[in-house]
Amino acid sequence: MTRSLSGRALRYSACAIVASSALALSACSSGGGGANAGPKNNQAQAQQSEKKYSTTKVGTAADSNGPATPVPGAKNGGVLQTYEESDIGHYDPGQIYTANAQDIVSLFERGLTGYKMSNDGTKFTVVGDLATDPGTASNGDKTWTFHLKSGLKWQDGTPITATDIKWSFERLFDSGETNGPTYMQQWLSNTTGAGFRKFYPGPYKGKSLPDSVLSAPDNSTIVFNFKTPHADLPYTLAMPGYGAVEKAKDTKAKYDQMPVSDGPYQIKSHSLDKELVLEKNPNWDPKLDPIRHQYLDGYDIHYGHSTQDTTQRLEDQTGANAKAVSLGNPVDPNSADKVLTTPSIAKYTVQGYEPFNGTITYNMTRLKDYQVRKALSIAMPIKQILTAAGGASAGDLAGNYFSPTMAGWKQTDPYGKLKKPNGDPATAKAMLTKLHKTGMKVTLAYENTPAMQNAAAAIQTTLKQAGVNVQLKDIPRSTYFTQIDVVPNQYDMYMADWGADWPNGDTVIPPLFDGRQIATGANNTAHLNDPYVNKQIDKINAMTDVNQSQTAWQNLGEYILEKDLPGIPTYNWTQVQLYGKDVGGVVYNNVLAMLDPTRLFLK
Amino acid sequence: MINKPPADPNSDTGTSVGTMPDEEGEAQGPVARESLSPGKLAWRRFRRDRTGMLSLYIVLAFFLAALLAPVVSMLYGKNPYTQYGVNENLLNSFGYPLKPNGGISGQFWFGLEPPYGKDVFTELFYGMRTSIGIGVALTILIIITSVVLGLLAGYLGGWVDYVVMRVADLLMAFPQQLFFIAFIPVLSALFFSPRVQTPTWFRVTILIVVMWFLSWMAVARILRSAVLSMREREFVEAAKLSGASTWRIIRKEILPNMTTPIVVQGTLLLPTMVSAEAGLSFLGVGVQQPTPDWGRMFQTGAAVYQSDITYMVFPTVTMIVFVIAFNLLGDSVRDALDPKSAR
Amino acid sequence: MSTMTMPAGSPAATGGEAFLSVRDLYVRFSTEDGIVKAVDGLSFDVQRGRTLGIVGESGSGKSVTNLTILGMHNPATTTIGGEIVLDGQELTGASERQLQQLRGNKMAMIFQDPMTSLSPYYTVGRQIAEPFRKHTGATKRAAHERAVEMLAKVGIPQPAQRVHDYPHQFSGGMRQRVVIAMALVCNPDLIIADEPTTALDVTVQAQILDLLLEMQREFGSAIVLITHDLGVVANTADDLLVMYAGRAVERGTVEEVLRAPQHPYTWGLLGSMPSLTTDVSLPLTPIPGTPPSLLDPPTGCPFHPRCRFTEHVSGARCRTERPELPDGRGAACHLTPSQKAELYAEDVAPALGEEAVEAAADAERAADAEAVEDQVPGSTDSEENEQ
Amino acid sequence: MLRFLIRRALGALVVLILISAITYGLFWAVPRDPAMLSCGRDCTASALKIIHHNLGTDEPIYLQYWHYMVGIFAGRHFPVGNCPAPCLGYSFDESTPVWPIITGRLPVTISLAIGGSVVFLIVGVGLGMIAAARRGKLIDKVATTLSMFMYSMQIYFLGPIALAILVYGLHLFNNPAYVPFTENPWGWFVGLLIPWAVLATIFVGAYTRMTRSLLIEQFQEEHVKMARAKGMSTPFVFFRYAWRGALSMIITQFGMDFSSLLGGAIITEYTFSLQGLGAFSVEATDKSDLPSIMGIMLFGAALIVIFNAAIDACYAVIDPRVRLN
Repeated sequence: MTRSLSGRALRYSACAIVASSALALSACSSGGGGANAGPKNNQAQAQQSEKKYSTTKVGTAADSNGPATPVPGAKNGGVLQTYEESDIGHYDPGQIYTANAQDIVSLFERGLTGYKMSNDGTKFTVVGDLATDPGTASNGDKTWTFHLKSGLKWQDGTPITATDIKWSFERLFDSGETNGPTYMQQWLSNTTGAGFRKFYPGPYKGKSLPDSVLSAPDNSTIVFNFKTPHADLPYTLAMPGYGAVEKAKDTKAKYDQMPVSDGPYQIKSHSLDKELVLEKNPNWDPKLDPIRHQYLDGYDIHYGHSTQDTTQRLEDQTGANAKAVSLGNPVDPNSADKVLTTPSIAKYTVQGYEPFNGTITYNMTRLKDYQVRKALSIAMPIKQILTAAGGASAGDLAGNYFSPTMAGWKQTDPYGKLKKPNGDPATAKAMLTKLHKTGMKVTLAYENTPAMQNAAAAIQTTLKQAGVNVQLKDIPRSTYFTQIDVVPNQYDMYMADWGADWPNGDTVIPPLFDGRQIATGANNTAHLNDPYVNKQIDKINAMTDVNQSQTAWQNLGEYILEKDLPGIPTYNWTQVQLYGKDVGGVVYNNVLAMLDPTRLFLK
Repeated sequence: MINKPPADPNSDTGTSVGTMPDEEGEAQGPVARESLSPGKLAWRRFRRDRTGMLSLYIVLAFFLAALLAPVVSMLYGKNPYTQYGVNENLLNSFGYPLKPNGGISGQFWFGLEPPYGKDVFTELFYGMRTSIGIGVALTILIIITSVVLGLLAGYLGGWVDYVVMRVADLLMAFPQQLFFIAFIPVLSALFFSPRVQTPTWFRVTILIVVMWFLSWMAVARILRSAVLSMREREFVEAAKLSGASTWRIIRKEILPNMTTPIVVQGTLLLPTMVSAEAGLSFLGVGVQQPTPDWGRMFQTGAAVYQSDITYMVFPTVTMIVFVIAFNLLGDSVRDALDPKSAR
Repeated sequence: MSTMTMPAGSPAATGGEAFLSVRDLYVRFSTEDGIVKAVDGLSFDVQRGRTLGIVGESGSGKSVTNLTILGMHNPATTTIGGEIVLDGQELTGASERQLQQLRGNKMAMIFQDPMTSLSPYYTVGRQIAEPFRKHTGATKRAAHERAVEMLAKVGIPQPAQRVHDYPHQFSGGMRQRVVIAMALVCNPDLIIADEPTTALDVTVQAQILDLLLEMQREFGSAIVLITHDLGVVANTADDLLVMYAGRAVERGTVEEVLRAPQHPYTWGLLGSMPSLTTDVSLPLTPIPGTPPSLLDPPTGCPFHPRCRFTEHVSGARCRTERPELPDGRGAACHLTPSQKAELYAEDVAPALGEEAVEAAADAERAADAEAVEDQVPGSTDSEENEQ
Repeated sequence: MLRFLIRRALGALVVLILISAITYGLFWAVPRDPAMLSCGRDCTASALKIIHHNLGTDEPIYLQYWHYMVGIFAGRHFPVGNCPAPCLGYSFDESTPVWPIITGRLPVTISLAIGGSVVFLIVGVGLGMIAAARRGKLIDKVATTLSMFMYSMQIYFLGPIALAILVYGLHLFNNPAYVPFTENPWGWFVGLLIPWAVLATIFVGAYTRMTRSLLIEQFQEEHVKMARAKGMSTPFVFFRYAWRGALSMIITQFGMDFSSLLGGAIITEYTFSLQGLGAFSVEATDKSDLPSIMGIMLFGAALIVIFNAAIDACYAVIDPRVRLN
């Protein structure tokens, strides 16, 4: 509603609905922003091809041993002040899904697996976090076994047991747990949508999940039994939404505000929407944690700071501002120009991709004609949409549905959008004239923020030149996604974006384009239902070789874009962040799509 | 009379101490000659108030600018909708003008608006047109409401007065700004099919109606008490005794005598309403893109000022001048209409 | 106006030292509209124990005169000329501090509206005691007792209780009594009463006027009574000054002025005032026109635009030449005394009723006698020479 | 006096009940379903039903309103959590009752309101008094011009400009931030200095103008002239008589301004990232967190009503006409 909230608005809303913890295969490490920022947009292709790709691999038991690789030059002590946009609200692991929440809770909540990042931020390894290794699959990837490290303790000193872990998954079925990811619940119950809630009502009424689904045969062993193969379970479990909860201390709603820590820090005090104070967790053992450090004495996380405010603070670099960071706030898009072109400020920036890819999605129930969609796509001014979001600092123009963070990503551009990013209304008009569709009315729904208003107005202006009468429908930010998710709905196009939960196509193509998942509240907002696509999805899902499936997803994505065109890609999100000059160990974590909080120290 | 307040300090420069009355040689002043109507007298008094006249010219200039925005746009050869920056490659990759000072040039006198490079000069004219238009509409609505309710409550008294005043009390207890930001967006979304763009006129209507709903009470109270004091005055008593109808008394006796408070309240209300509308647009609940709006220029300005401070200058300076001019005008109008009023 | 150089008429010398003496007083203030000549060359005297009535329409400068005597004009915008001498002390140049010592002490003022001239926020006792404490240095207790005493004097029943009441708890007449108590608390030698009864009911008016006179007898004060109502002065005042457009136009004892008014303006005032003795069938005749602007008063006699008798004066003297108010009894008018008497008797008095006709006839005879003396050439020519 | 206060209190209660009913009714008329917001990604009709039940929004509107009103005094129990009295609703967005959110945010808003008011009262009223006392003099002209200029200021450009100059340009201050007074009084003071100054600037102009014209009006009052005619000294007349008369209007205006500030200075809090009620109300409307909006609205209205009653009580103290009638 207000200006500075809006800078971040798009991301927030998107995150709230979409998952955002993806594994980045490419990474921009710190510095140099000022130098490449300007021409980045024009040379998107060239730049990206120069980027170092790193393989993400599933690690070994040895990788899973602590302590974490030391950060060069790290010092101990001090309390770090961080300034964040708004309180993440939920601290119950089961409610964690947004990027900001994932980032912050990673300081005090751990799961069975996690991503271990190399010090330069270019290599990620899925390792056992609470578990001794990233899991052992059997029975054709249908049964997975994890063992807990020995000596793990909750912040109150009681040992972490397999019972706690089992409880952590059971409680996700409770009707109160509505904000977290639902992969595990669906896989364990072998249902789709919210069907898992009928399968099992949660443990609070005394019933547990049968051992045939999830069992804890002893204090340190946990076994998952699925009906279908799930080769990428280690990735899934690395989502902070699957963090562990101490059974004896689980007080439902109250736990959401005061969770029990198993990480290096614990909550000292929390005042809603204002401040979260973290202190060292004395019962955390660095030798049992391959991912996190405990350099700082604590964190003082201040909520309620707009991107404008944090940008101003961190540009300032004097006094207390030199010792502060914002874990989640990007540079205010309106100041990015100044930040990235002033060398003295640009020095203290880090940049990287986020797993999001924006599209203008067509409602195929209404826009049935491929040729019409093609004409609209050709006219679409994707550069102006990017400019509205903040220009070069907000992202790179996209040629297809995948973000460069995806495994097996290739740049393609079947509609020539990268060559004519301002749209080609003349060609579009010629096409529409041939179809006798000039003057057609098309409704565009957008989220009502200043940036989106700008973008929508730009689309309206450009498409008018193509002979299309665009009707703009602004929807309040808070209900945008619930409104465009309705089937059927009255809109012809919507601005949407999608971020993969992990860097494999199976968190992009099936949710967005599986024709059997057209339903209110589901994510196939284009209502694409192509039998070929549906068949391919099943085929690729059955693959057990992750490398093979990655290529297959990419190819299927290209097929959908070229043959079905359920939406025209706009841009891939990037993020620029500033930090105080006295803060060390600052690395942009592509998985969290924010600063990595677990390795920071004060110089 | 001896303690008549000194000339308004702001208008002292314009006070014609020791000069002779104006060219017609007619005398006027505290003791009026019968030949001059009160309105004419006030106008004469006003004409001698240089600050007042200057404010009047400025205010008229604003109205003229608002009215003639399309003419200005035609003469100047640009409009506030075209994305000149995008079309003519005048912006960097962040959407800021390449030229210094917000892209001010012989072609774009006030520069370009980030991020698409719309023309600020015409945007400002059209923006003022929107904001002033809404402000004028609100002011007229509020004045009409207040006059009607003030008359009803003040003249009829009794339960009518009681009801009107209690309703006013009730509405005054609503947190105004919160009410606006909570309801304007929601109401704007009503009544139109999701297929059709909500027309700007409807948004503006909703904005006006919601703001009007919680803004009329203060003026109505003032006018009511004016009516109350008038009701007891001799000429009204006399009219009553002579058997004049209520309507006639209101029309012939009371309304003409309420001109002063009405004009003064109206003059002071308008800038308040314009800045309130601008404030709501600033909060994002006012007029939407692509309709140019003064308040939304502040929203943009406050967002981009770190990189492009120039953009902020034009809406800010014009707003300051507008508010000051209107308030000075209001003061001068009151002085002219009611020379005994103190300030 | 170049009248500053003109000789000032001196007031009637009715014997005794004047307690208040105003000489050639000019009051001008600048407004946005120009300079207002509120008082223009005014002179009068008041003795201890006597009451001077000042009569005139609103805007004639009577209230301004009295505020000026108290020094309560705004110095920033007001220019004062001439002199005001109170008991030998020059007031026009006096400092605010000196004036503060005099106000409420040696000279006191009673305002028109008792409803507004008392502060609603303090008890009447406190408001009465304030000036007493200030001017006499009395203790709080003594001042309080004095307040009770004063309330009793002005006829407030149960003064010991009512002293604690607030003004809104009193009726209008009672409040004016409180105001009088407040004005008289320090036994002032001069009381200026500005329309003290205008805002009151007729029955109460008489009571208040009686009270004023009673107080005057007790304290021996001089009173300046400002009013637009000739009826009020008729019963109360000893001397009378008629003001028009910031100037005195007629002066004399009450008896003289009311029995044989000499100025057409005074005639107008009488004509516009009903009288108990008048035949009810006689119409009231208002003065035509409105009072002149003090920003730009008419040339010559300020009353000439409204005067019905200008054609009786030779030439355009009424328009060009300012008539002077002679010393003592007299009027500032170009009509000769015999013309005045004749016109009054024939033209004006009949409209005022029988009593007035008789009085007018007496006056005419007297004037005729005087007129013989006036035939002596040169006695009235000094003014003509100035032309 | 007591009867007056009781009558006033009852009137205030009626106003509050009406406001709550109107607000509740308006929210009910609004076609948006708050349940959708907490329904998450895979929302189904049955899930929606559960949430409706959890929030108590599956009942008819009059029952909901009744429960709401009862909850304020007796507390409520939702399936999602407990909401002890005074229960102004349960924010499903924040997973807490609304009342603790409001009380948690109140210290910020109160600090801002009190500090700002102190500044604008002292400066604004003081300047107005000086201007009135020295009417027509240079200082009056300066004060009047200054107040007119301040009067034209809007917080949305003044705030950013103040930050740009004082914080980032001259480095005179750190970023405004709220530190609890009880923790660090000096930090509290320094942290809020700029917001106070900016907030005060907006109000100073209005207060200077108002005070000046009220006092000059008072100088024309007969009873003030009378006090002069009694020979009372100029300061005595100024403070005891003129000022006393101007006071009630100033108190009225101040009461209105202060109660609306306590309801949240929306733009100021937002500009300076202060987490008070105003910022919360923006967040809540942004997220369509209806229980929270409803709660703040009612809280704000209650403040206004309470302050109006307090103003009336003040009248009774300063004005015997009110007290004794």
